[in-house]
Amino acid sequence: MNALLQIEGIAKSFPGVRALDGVTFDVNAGEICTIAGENGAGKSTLLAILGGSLTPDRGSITIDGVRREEYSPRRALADGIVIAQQEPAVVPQLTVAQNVTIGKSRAQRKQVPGAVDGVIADMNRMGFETTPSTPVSKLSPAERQALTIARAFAFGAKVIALDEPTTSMLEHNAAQVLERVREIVQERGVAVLFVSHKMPEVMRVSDSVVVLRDGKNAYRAEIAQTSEQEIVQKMVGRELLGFTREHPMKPDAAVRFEATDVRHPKHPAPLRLAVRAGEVVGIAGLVGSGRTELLRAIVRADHGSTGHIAIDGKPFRVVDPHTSRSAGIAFIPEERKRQGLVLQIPAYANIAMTADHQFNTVGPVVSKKREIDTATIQTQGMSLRPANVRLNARQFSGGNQQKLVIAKWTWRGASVYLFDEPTKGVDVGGRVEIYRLIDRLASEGHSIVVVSSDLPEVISLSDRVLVMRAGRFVGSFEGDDINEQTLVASAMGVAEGQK
Amino acid sequence: MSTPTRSPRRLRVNVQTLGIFGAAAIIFIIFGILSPSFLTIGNLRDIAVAASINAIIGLGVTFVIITGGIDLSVGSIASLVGIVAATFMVSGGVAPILALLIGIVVGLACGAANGLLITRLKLPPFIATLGTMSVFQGLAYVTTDGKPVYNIPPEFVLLLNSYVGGIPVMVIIVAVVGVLCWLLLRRTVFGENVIAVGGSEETAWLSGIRVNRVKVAVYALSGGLAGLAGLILVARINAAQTEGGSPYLLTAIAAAVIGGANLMGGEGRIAGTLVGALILGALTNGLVLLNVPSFYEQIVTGLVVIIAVALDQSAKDWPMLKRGKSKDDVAATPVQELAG
Amino acid sequence: MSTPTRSPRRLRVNVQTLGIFGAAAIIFIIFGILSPSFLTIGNLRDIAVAASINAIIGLGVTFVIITGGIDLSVGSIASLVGIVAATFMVSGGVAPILALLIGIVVGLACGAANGLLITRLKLPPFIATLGTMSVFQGLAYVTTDGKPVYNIPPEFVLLLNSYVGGIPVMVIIVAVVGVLCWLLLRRTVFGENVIAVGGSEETAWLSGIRVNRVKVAVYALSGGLAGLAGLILVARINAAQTEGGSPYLLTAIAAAVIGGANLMGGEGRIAGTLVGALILGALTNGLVLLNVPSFYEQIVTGLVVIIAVALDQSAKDWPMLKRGKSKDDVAATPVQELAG
Amino acid sequence: GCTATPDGGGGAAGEGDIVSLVQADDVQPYEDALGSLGEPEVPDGTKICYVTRTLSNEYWSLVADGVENRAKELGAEVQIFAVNDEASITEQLDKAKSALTQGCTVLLASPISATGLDSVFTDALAQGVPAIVLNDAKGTLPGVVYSGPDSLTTGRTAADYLAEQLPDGGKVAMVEGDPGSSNALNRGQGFEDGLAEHPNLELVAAQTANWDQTKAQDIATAMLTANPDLKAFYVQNDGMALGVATAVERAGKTGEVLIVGTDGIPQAKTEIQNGRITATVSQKPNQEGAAGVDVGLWLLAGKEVPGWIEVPAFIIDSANVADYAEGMP
Ligand SMILES: Nc1ncnc2c1ncn2[C@@H]1O[C@H](COP(=O)(O)OP(=O)(O)OP(=O)(O)O)[C@@H](O)[C@H]1O
Ligand SMILES: Nc1ncnc2c1ncn2[C@@H]1O[C@H](COP(=O)(O)OP(=O)(O)OP(=O)(O)O)[C@@H](O)[C@H]1O
Ligand SMILES: [Mg+2]
Ligand SMILES: [Mg+2]
Repeated sequence: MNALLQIEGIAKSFPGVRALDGVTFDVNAGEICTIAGENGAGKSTLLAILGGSLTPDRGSITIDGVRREEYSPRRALADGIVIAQQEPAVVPQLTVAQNVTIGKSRAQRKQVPGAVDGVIADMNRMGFETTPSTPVSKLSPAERQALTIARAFAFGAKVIALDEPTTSMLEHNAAQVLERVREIVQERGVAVLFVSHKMPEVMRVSDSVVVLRDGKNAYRAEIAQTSEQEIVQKMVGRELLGFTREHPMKPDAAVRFEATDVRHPKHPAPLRLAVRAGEVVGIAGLVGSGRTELLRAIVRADHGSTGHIAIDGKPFRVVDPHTSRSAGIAFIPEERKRQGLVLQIPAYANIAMTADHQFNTVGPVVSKKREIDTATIQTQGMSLRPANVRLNARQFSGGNQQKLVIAKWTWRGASVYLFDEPTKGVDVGGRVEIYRLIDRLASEGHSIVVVSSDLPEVISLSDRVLVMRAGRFVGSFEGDDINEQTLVASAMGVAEGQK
Repeated sequence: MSTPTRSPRRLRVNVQTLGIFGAAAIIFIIFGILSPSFLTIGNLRDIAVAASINAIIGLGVTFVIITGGIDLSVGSIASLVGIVAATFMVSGGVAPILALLIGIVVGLACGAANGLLITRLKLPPFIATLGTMSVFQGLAYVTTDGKPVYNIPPEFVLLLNSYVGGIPVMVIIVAVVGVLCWLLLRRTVFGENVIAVGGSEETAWLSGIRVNRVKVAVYALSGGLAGLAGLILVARINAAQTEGGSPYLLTAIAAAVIGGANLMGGEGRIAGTLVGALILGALTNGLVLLNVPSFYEQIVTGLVVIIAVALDQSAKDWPMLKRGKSKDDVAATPVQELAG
Repeated sequence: MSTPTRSPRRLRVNVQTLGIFGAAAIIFIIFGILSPSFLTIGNLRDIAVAASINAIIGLGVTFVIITGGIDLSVGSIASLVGIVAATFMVSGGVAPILALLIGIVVGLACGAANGLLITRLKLPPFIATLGTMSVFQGLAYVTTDGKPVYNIPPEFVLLLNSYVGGIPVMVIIVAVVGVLCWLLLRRTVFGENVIAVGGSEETAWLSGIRVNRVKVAVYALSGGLAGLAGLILVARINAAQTEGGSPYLLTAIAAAVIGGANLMGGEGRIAGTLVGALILGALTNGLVLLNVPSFYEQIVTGLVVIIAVALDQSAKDWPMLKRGKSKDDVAATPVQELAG
Repeated sequence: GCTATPDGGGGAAGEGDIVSLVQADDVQPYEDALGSLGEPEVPDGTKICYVTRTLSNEYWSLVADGVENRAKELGAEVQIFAVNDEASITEQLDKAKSALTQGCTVLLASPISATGLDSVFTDALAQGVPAIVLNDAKGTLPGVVYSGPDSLTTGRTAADYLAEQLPDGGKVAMVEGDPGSSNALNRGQGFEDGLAEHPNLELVAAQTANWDQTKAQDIATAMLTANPDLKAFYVQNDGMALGVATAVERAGKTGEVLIVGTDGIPQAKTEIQNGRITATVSQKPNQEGAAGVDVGLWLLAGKEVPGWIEVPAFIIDSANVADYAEGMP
């Protein structure tokens, strides 16, 4: 019998970029097929074509033996294809229920009366509690992702594509979510295309894997017949050497960055954070534990936050992100698209956004050339792809966009770097590069804070890990105490971490 | 994140609405104190009547604004519809009821034309409706060589400008239209789609919403209501003036925005728009009662509008909702920014 | 994945600009064919002069629009500044040069006031400037009790409304202001910040840009330029009219939007705005030369504006350039949203 | 057909005794009326209300002055109601309504739309409040007195004057006001009717400048470009005429190309003295206002009044401008 979904020779180019170049593979009903590939390999583009929001230059898509003629989201949905976007495609102004039924005709809603309850139930099974009347504007990124995943199955789709569905989730959440997805797949015999940069979960959930490289499918295998190393090797095209921390532990180094009495309107408890020169402090905690708020309060991103900042013992008057910038604090925010970049302007302009007068030539006139050169040099060190800072920020894939956000601060130089989820949506190769970057900054004697939901990441980077719960520090771990069990336990409050 | 105890959006809406309702209340009370005749039934009725045209146009514009668009042609549509309907009745001897229907259809058509320009030619709504604003106005002139149409049949006037049980018909019309608009926006799939398109056009489109149809529909609605307003105008002044509608353009949009419609899209409140129109009506009326010279009247009006909306904003201004409306709220509310 | 061949953005800007330039060219050619006297030096100069006020106001508005705001008070500011400066000269016997400076300062102050209302009171720009529009207009009335100011000193008129080497001073002013605006927008940190704020306020804010300052500055600029326009207006008609500026509100914004300014923020072109103003000027002039009856004039103007911008849009619409401008188009390319 | 509407019109017209005092088809110049009816006296509690258009329009503020001065002269209380936008008919209607509710005993008004205030007039008359229309929008409602010129004649007067000045004819152009406004329509109509009687005058261009001085200047400039042999401009108000004068001056044709304005505002007369404007069809705002006040008081005193107090428009040019040096008649 024919495969449920047949993708044949799909090609798609963007100005100056060939995103897809003859991708061909099949997916059977009841199969979870991972599409692996580096940032920019073309995964999202492929899914966009599958979902009808892009039309391929060449190639064809066949569902249930029927060849797709017209490419539009309506058509795709009618064919029973649902894409759970990499950027959760929800309308904040609408409620959870409305976001489930969005785009469905009254008739369709009648056919599946239990749709909303089903989604709520699934979200519960996935470990996220919410109500139909909750406005989506009130949901955390993780909850939004869960909603996008759960609703994808709500209206009896045949092919569901999940594009990096767990980037904002903690391991155990993600595990729970994907567990539920597996169940559903078995129950209903649908086909799932799965995109993720988290290799462990890829190995765990998928039945088979397709590796895209430079827009071509470079590898196809049953998970059972392959290994993580194998897949990664096919993705990056070379043996990937893992990351090992190089910056020296300096337990005796002087405290470089100290934030005291830090309060955020959402978590009024005062917090104190001190980081030594050359130290990497990881901050772990459940979603909503107030990690992002801590960082935002330090740089005074939100109205009503308070605190005192001292760097190398010298107090700084920090009242808004501007003064915090001048004090030498760099903040790399969690949601790069909305908070880190202006998508419709060139990469170099984004990078130069943190400038005061550094690029001025005569008087107030800035030199674009200098901006471009600086940006180019900075991003070369990070192997940005495509390596052209004149492209608009939106033309870069997730991982590379993250590099742009970091470059925004590195060219300028700061003494303190606050990273919020620095490798969200970044591929294995890219992660290692970013880890090295952070590691280098540390060995240069900067103070680093890394908020991350990715525990292995926290563990491999940090000299010290602080755990947050409900807006407070509930644990502090060093050396051998830094391991998944203790951190998770402390984060969930099962065992109190030793002070 | 723990389950929200009660729907915060509801709450927020209430706070917002309370904000502008509160402002309105304050304005009425102050005028009431300053001028004894202000809070009399008769005068309040006058205010309601005076506000009705802005209210009706404003309701249509509210839908447009929620989709993130703007409709600058409503004034011209009101003028054109008034002239056309009047000509049909006076020169064509068409029955009032029929003329009324024709008028509304013309309004819908004009609006639909706007919608098509915006969706098919992909014109920015500001430009499309700026263009049609002057096209429709021109058509109004051409219809009667710029001359007003007098001798409107009394039946027509009665139809829209009389009393039912002591309540002015046009106030009843506003009430009915208001309720219908609320139902349409908050209780139908179409309403959801309107908000979705305004909240995130891409999401709407990717979810299979026919973005173009939704847009065409809201502009048609806006045109139809502008047409209705144009007919009421005719009934009020016993004549159709070729430029009769033009003064309502800014005031009607103002009513919507004062009421909380967000020009960046995704937000708008039916009740708010009605209150916005009432505030404007009360201001004109009250300042006349207080015999404020017309020059100062403008200054006061401007200041009051600013203060009223400032109150509304501050009502929303408690920390969680800090970066209240404004662009990034649509992109994402602070709550989301703050989520760990 | 092959490395990009060349910068799409550069290209896009050019084509965009070409789009509206092309449209302008077509308009001029058509008029030139229809009316022999249209393309004469003298007439082109008249058009440039007629376009200058819209151009100057439009340039300021362009900055405001790029930040995602709007300024409805420019017309009133122009009126107020004209009245104030004229009163100073005529009643106060102040020297023209000084009056000119005073006028511009008043304009800057009015604009800054707008900026403060928007940043401090968090008012939507539409409301804030709608309010000040009527406040400033009221102030203009009050200053002279609604009466125009005549007998403007000839020196003042000469200052702004004479020729230098056969070129009208106000055209030179437009050119200079245009170049300065271009430098300000494209070649200074301030300009980069303006674009950043318009592109994503949140990003700008977190990057350490003083968003509020940028906004206040932008509205002050808009007010200052509106003031300058008001002074030129006085020089043009040898009088200050209390409502002299009001006709320019919509037309100036139109010039900016025709020129490619995106009311959703983040985009705007100095050259485009100037062309936009020229198109409007050419229309008024050309239609008079062809003696198109007033009624039809409106229709034609509307249609031409629509067509011109449609051409501009389509120029952007060939695949390479799909993504870019208006909210729709951003939406119109999911992958950019989906990427990473 | 007057019926109860939220905008008034409660009492059936004709019921009030005022209406019977008004001799609908009797037309008298103000002077005659004043002669025959004598100085009016002011009963206690008289409150004269004038609902005008925008006071920023010099002409209406002069009419308002006329009303105020006459009322003061006679010692009557007076209140002016102005709108903020020449086009907002309903704003005027709403203000007229509250004027009446505020107990005016005499209601003067310059309706933006000829019938726009009828409902209020009907109420006024029913309550025994005289209703008088000042200038331009002569209505049809029985019992409402009109004080002002026949607006068609203003345009006609201009045509005749130009015919005089240009014995061997030539091309003329007209600069119009807001396309929809009654003044623009009547003056334009009158002018064209007038030209019809002077075949040697050819109307080669007619364009609207929306009462705007700057736009008038740009339009006149273009008209001169299009018709180098243009002989004269008829401009529908003096504000625009000032703009046209500048345009003509810049074309270096001052004196060569005649300019006839309308209204007779002081600045226009100054320019007539300077020779930059040829003439203006002047109206008599002060007299219109004063006449309105008197008519109101006469009616209150139960005197019979003509339905139309004619305050004719007349030509001011270099010949007689000196007689009208100050303000307006
Ligand atoms: N890639 C995209 N992302 C988001 N929105 C888009 C995209 N492409 C187009 N749109 C929006 O959707 C509209 C086109 O989609 P839509 O389905 O409404 O077209 P349509 O099928 O012609 O609609 P209709 O069936 O009502 O005529 C465009 O006007 C644009 O606003
Ligand atoms: N809208 C766009 N315009 C131009 N180029 C684009 C656009 N969207 C994506 N690209 C390019 O197409 C290529 C594939 O992008 P895509 O988003 O599919 O990669 P991806 O595999 O999803 O990456 P990631 O793992 O970071 O999500 C990249 O080089 C990207 O720069
Ligand atoms: Mg977080
Ligand atoms: Mg992707």
